[in-house]
Amino acid sequence: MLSLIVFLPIIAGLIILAVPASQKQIIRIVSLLAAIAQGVIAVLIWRQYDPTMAGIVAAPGGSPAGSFQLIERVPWISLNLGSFGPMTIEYFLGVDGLSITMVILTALISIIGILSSWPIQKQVKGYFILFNLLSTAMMGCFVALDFFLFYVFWELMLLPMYFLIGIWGGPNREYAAIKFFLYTLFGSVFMLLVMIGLYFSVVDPLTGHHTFSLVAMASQENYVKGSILGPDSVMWRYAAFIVLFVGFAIKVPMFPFHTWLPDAHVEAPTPISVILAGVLLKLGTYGMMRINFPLFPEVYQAGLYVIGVFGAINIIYGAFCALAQQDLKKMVAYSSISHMGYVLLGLAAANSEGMLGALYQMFNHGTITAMLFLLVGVIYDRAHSRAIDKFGGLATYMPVYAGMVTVAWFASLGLPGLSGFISEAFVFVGSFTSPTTRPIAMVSVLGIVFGAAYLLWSLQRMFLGKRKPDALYELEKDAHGHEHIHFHDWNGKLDLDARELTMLVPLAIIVIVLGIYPMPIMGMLTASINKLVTVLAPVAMSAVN
Amino acid sequence: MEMFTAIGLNHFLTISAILFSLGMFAVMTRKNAIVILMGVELILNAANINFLTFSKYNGGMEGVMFSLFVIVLAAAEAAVALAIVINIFKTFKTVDVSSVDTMKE
Amino acid sequence: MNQLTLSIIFYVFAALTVVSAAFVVFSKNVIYSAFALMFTFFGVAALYVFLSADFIAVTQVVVYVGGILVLLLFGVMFTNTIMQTDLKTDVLHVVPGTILLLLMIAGILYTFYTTGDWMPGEAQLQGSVVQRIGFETMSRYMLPFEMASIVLLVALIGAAFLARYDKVHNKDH
Amino acid sequence: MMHSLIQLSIVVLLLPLLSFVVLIFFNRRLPRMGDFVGVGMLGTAFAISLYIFWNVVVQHYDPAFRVAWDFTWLDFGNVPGVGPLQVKMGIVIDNMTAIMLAMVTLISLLVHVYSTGYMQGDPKYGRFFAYLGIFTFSMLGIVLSDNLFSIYMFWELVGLSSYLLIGFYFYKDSAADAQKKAFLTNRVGDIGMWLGILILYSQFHTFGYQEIFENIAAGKFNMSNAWLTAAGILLFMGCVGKSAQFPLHVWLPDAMEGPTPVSALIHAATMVAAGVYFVGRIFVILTPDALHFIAFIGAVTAFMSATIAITQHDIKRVLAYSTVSQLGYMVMGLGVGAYSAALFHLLTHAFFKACLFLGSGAIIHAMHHEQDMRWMGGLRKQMPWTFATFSIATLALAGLPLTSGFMSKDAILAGALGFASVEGGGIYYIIPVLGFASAAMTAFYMGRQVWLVFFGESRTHLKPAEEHHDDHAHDAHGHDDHGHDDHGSHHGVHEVAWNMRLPLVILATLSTFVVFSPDPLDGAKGWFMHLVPTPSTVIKSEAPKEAVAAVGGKLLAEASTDAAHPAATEAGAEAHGEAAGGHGPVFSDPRQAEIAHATHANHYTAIYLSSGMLVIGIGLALIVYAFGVIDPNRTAQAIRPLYLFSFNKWYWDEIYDATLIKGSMLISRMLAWFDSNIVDGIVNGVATIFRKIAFGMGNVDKYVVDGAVNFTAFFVQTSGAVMRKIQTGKVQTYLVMVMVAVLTYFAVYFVQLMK
Repeated sequence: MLSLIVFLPIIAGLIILAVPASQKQIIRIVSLLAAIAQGVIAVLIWRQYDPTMAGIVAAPGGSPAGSFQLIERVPWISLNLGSFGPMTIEYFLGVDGLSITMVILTALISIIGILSSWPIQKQVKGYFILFNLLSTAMMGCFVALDFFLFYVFWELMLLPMYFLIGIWGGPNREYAAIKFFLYTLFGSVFMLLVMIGLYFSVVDPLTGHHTFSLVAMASQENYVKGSILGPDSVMWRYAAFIVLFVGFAIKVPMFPFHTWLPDAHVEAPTPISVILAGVLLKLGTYGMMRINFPLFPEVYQAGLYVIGVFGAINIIYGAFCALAQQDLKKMVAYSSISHMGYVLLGLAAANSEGMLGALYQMFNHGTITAMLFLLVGVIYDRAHSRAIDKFGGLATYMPVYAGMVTVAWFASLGLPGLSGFISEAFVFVGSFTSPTTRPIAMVSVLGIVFGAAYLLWSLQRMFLGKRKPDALYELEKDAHGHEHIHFHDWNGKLDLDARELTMLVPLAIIVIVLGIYPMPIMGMLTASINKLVTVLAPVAMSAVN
Repeated sequence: MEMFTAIGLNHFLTISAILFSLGMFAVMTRKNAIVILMGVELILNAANINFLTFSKYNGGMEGVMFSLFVIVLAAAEAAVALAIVINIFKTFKTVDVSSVDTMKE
Repeated sequence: MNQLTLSIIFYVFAALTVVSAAFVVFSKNVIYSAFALMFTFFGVAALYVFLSADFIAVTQVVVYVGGILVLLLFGVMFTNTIMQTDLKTDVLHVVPGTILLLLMIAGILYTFYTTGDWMPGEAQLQGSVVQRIGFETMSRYMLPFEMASIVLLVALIGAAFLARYDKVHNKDH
Repeated sequence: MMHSLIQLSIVVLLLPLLSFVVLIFFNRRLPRMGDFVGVGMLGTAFAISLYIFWNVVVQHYDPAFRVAWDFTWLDFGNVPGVGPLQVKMGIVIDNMTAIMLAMVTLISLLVHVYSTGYMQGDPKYGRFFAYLGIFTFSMLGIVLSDNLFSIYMFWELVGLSSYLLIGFYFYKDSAADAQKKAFLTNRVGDIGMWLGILILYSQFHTFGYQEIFENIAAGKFNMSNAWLTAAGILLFMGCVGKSAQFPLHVWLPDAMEGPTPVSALIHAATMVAAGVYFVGRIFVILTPDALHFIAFIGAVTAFMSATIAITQHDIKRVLAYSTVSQLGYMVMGLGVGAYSAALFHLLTHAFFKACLFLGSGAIIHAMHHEQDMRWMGGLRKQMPWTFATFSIATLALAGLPLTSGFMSKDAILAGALGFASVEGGGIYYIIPVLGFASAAMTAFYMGRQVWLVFFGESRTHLKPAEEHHDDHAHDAHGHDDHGHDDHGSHHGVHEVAWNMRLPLVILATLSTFVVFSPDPLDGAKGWFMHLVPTPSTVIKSEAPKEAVAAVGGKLLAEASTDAAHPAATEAGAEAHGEAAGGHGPVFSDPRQAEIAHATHANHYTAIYLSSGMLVIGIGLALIVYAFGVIDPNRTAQAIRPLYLFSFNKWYWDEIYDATLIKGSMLISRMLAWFDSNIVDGIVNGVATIFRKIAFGMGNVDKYVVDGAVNFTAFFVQTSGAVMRKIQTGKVQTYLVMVMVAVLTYFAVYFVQLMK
C-alpha cells in the first residue's frame, strides 16, 4: 500500500512519457488522476491507521512489526564487503504517528499543486513528469524507514525541484535554483557521511548484522560499544548530531541558512511555491524528529537551549523581515520562516505538549501556507505584480478573493478557531512548561504580535481603503454606475474562478475544522509523540549508559 | 651512436608514443569529425605498433593476434563512426563537433 | 643488409610515419589530411615488417589503405559539397592542445626510458609468422576470432542501418 | 447527563453562530438581506437566556449556585512525566454567568433591532448582522467558558469580530487604520494574558479554573510567589488590552470609526467589559501585589480618560473616553477588592452606556452624520424621546442618586476608601482620590455634553465649510457615500423611528435603581450584590505585617472574630446598616476580611463624598455652559498647555507612534537590510570571491554561482561552477579532462619515482 502511494506518481510520469507533448490536457488529467488516487490511498491509510501503535522505536524484542504499521521490508541491495561482512540496504517502508500526517499532507498538497499547475503552458510534458517525480520523492522520504532509502529519496527530491524552479520560474530563476540546489546539497553531503558512520555503529538485534534501519538506530542499545558513533564516542556523536542538524536545518530553514527560501519562493511558479512551503520545509523538521533527535538523544538534550534560541530567532527575525517586505510573496516566504520557528521551538521543549504542537504545526503550516501562496498566485496571475503597495481597496471589487485572503491571513496569524492557533498555542504551552526553554518562550510570544502586524498591515495596504493612485488595476463604471475592476491583460474571471475555489475551499474547510476539533489529526500523533518524548528523555539515556 | 644504429624496442615505442600523442591531439583539438576519426586511427595504429613490438621482443604470438583483432575492429569502428558522422551531418548540416553540443542541456 | 642500412631504412620509414602523421593532424585541409594519412599507414606497415609481422603489414595496407581510408575519403566527400572549396577545418585550443601533446609525449617517453627493463627476451620472433597466425587463429584464438567476425557483421549491419534509417527519418519530415 | 441549563446555554451559544453562518453566505439571497435571521436568532437566544436567568437568579437565589459540564477536547494520552493528560472544554453556569448571559443577549438583541433602522440602506447591511452574530457568539463564549484556554480562544475571536466591525467601512483609511490598531493593541494585551495562562498551566497541566483554584489553594504552586503575582498581572494584561486600560487604552477611541450600534454593543457594553469579567473570574488567585497593581492601573485609567473626555468635540469620542474611564473604575474596584461592586458596575454601566451610545447614534443619524458637538445644540425639542433617555443615562453615568450608576459607583468608591485605610493610607489614598476626582469630572463632561447637544440654539450654521477637512485628524465621519451634501442644513432633524427608539427606552428603564435594589442608596441590599459575593482568595496569605497590624489592629481583631463567629459578623454588619449582612461572605483571609469591613465602614463617607463631587461637576458644567459665567474658550486659552495636553489625549498616540511603531518599523527595515545584505551578502560575497578566484584559474565565467556559507561550501560551490563550465557537452572537452587527469597521474608517478 505504501509502495503504491509512493510510486503512483512515477507510474503517471511514465504514462505521460508515452503521451505526445502536444496532448497537454491528457497529461494534466493523468497527473491529476494519479494525485487523486494517491489522495484516496492516503485516506484509506488514515482510516486504517491504528492510533494506539506508537512507532519511533521497535516493539519489545527488536521487531518493528508491533510498533510500525503497513510495513514493507525486502532486501534491496546486498553486497559482500569481505572483512566488513555483508552490507544490506533494505527497501523498508512503514508509517507511525510522525509520518502519517505528513503522508496525508503530501497527498493533499500534491493534488492542490497539480490543480494549480493547470495554467502552465511551457513544456507541459516535462513539467508534469518532473512534478510527479518530485511527488514520489517527497512521499518516499516520509515513509522510508531505511536511512539509505531515505537518503535516496531525499536526494531525488533536489533534481526535479532544481529544474522546476530553474525552467519554469521567474526572471531570476537560475540564480534561485542554483542557490536552492547548492544549499540543500551542502546539507545532504554531510548526511551521507553520518549515515555511513551510523551503519558501522549499529547492529540490528534481529539479524546481528550492521544495518541502515532507522528503527534499529533509534534504540540506543543497538549501538556497538567502541564504534565510531557508539555510546562512548562522545565527540563524534556531537559532531554527527551537529552535522545532521545543520543538514536538516537548511531545509527548515533555520536562521543563518534561510536565505535560499525567499529567493526560491519569489522565483518559483505558484504550484512549486505551494509544494516547497507546504511539504518540503516539513522534511527538515520531520528529519529532526525521525532521525536527528532519536539517534543522538543525549546530544539533543544538551542542545535544547540552542535549538530553542534558533527557533525564537526564526520566529521574531522572520516576522520582522516580513514586516519590511514590499513583495507579497516574499512576505509570505518570510512568514514561513517565522512559522517554522514555532516548530523548532516546540521541538526544543522536549515534552509532549511542545512536540505535539510542533508536529501539528507542521501539518497546519502546510495547509495554511499552501493557501497563502495560492492566493498570492491569484493576484499575480491577474496583475503580473505582487507589490503590496500597488493595489489598495481590492476588497470592494473582489469580495470573494478578499474573504478567502482574510481567512488565510487570520489562520496564519493564529486566530483561534483556525488550525494554526492550536499548534502555536501548544508549542508555547510546551516550551513554557519546560524550564529550559521558558525564557525563550517568553520572548517568542512577541512573534504573535509581529505576526499579526505584518499580516494585517499587508491586508490593509492591499485590500482595504481606496484604490491607490498608482494601482495596477483600473476601475470602469458600468451603465448602472457600479464600479468594476479591470486588469490590463487578463481575460479570465476577475474574482476567484471555479478552479481556484476548488483548491482554496477544501483547504479553508480543513483549516477551520481542524481549528475547532483537532483530534482527527492530533489523535494519530499522541501515542508516537509520547513515545518519542520517552525515547528522548535523559532518563532513558542514562539507563542505557 | 649505438643508441641510434641498433634499432631496438625503444625506437618503436618512441614512434608509437609520438603517433599516439598526435592522434590524441587530433581528437582533442580538431573540430572536423572526420579528422577526429583519423586521429582515432592514428591512436589505434600506435597501439598496434606497441603490440607488435612487445610481441617481437618477447617471442610470443599474443601481440600479433591482438593487432590483427585491432585492425578488424578498427575497420568496424570506422564504418560505424562514418555512418554516425554522416547522420550528424544530415541532422546538423555540419560536421563541426563544437556546434554539436546538445548534451549540454 | 648490414645493420646500418637497416637502421637507415628504419629511420626513413619512421620519419615518413611521424611526419605524415603530423601533417594529418596539423593540416587544415581535410583532403590533405586524408592523403597524408595514407602515407602514415604505409609507414606503419613498413614498421610492422621490421617487427617481423609481414602478414599484419599486408593486412594493414589492405584494410587501412584499401578500406578505411577510402571510407574516410567518402566521408569527406559526403560531408563537404564539392563546390565548397573551403575544406579547411578550425582547430580548437591549439596552444593548450600542443602543450598537452608535448607533455604527453614527454610523459610516455619518460616512462618508457625510466621504467624500462625492456630487455629483449631470449626468444625473439624471427622470420615470417603467417603460418603461426593461421595456427593460432584456428586454435587458441578461435573464440575471439569468431566474435570479431560477429562484431564486424553487426557493425556492417549497424552502419547500413544508420545510413538507411536516416533516409527513412528524413522522409517522415 | 447534562444539566438542562447547560443544554440551553449551548443553544444560546450556538444560535448567534448559526446566524453568522447563514448570513455570511446567504445574506444576498434572503429578503431584507436577512436581518430578520439575525434579530430572530438573537430574540430566541435572549428568550432562552432569560429563562436561564429566571431559573438561576430568581428561582434558586443562591450565592453558591454553580452548574458545570465539560468534555474532553484534546486527549494527549499518557504523557511522560505527567500521566494521562486531557484538555477539556466546558461550560460553567453560576450567578454571574446567568446575569451576563441575559445582559449580553439583551443588549445584542436591542442593538440588532436598533441596527435595522440605523444601518438601513447600507450596501453591506446583511453582512453587518453576520458580524454582530459572530461577535455575540464569541462574547457568550467568554461568558460561558470554564477554562483559561477556551476563554483565550473566544477572547481572540471577540478581537476578530471587533476588527471586522470597526473596519466595517473599510474603504475609509481611518477605519482601516483603526481596526488594525485595535487588533494589534489587543494582541499585545493577549500575549500577556497568554503568558499568564502558561505560568499556571506549567504548574498544574490544566486550564480549568476550578482545578487551578483548587491546586493553588492546596499549595501546589511550586514556583515562587513572585511568579504567582506575575501570573496575576499578566492575566490582567488581557484585561488591559480588551478593557482599554492604561497604557493600552489608545485603540478604544479610534474604534469609534465603526458604526454606532457597534460602538454601543462592543465598545461600551459587552466586549470591553469582558476584561473586567475575566479579572473577576480569576480574582481569587490574584495576590495582594497583583491587586495593588490592578488598582493603580484602574485609578490612573479612570482619571486620565476623564481628563481627556472633557475637551473632546466628537460626541462619540467623549463617550468613548467616558467608557475607558468607567472601565477604569471597574478595574480599580477589582483591584481594591470590591469584587461584587466592580461587577455590579459592569452590569449597570452596560445598560446606561449602551443607552448613551445608541442615543448618540440616534442624534448622529438625525443630524445626517454630524458628530461634532460644537455644531449641534437645541435638539431637545426635535428629539424628545432621545433627550429623555439620554438624560437618564447621563445621570446614571454621572452617579446621581436614584440611578443604577450611583449604587455601583458608590460601592466601588467605598471599597477604594476601605482599601486605602486598610493598606495603611499614604500613597494608597491616591486611588480613592483619583476615583473621586474622576467622578467630578464625569459629571462635568456629561453635563457639558448634554448641554451642548440638547440645549441652547442650533449651531449647525456655525460650522465652517473647511472644518470638515481640518478636523480629519480627530473627527470620525459617518458614511462617505451619503450625508455630505446635507452638511450645514438641519431642517431634516427629527425624532428617529420606533425601532431605534424602543431600545433607548428599554435601556433607560434599566438604568434606574429599582431594577437592582430596593434601596436607592445602597446597592448591597439588591439581588446582585447578594448573588455575586466577593469570593475568598485562594492565596495563602503571609503572616500579617506588623505595620498593618498596628494601624488596623482593632479591625484585625474584629475580622478574626468574624471568621470565627459568623453571627458576630452579622451583628457587626448590621451595626453598619447593612440589612442583608447576614448573607455577607465570610473571609478566611484576614486582609480580605479587613477590607470588607472597612468598606462597610466607609459606605456613607463614600456617598457623601461622591454626591459632593457630583454637585461640583454638574454645577461647574451648568456655570460654564448653561449660565455662561465662565467662557470655556477663554479658559481653554488661559490654560492652553493643559488644554492641549487633554485635547491631544495626553499625546499617547504620538508617543506610541514615535517609539513602538517607528521603532518596530526601523528594526524591521534594519533586519531586512541585514538579511539581504549581510546574511545573504556573506553568502553571495563568498560566492563572488570564489568566482573571481575561478576567473583567475581561467575556466570559470559568469555562470559561477554562489551559495555556500563556509569553507566546505565554498569548495562545493567552486567545483560546482567549474563542473558547470566543463559540462560543455563536447566529447572533446571531456577527453581533455581525461588526459589532464592521466598526466597528473604521470606527474605524481614521476615524483614518486624521483624519491
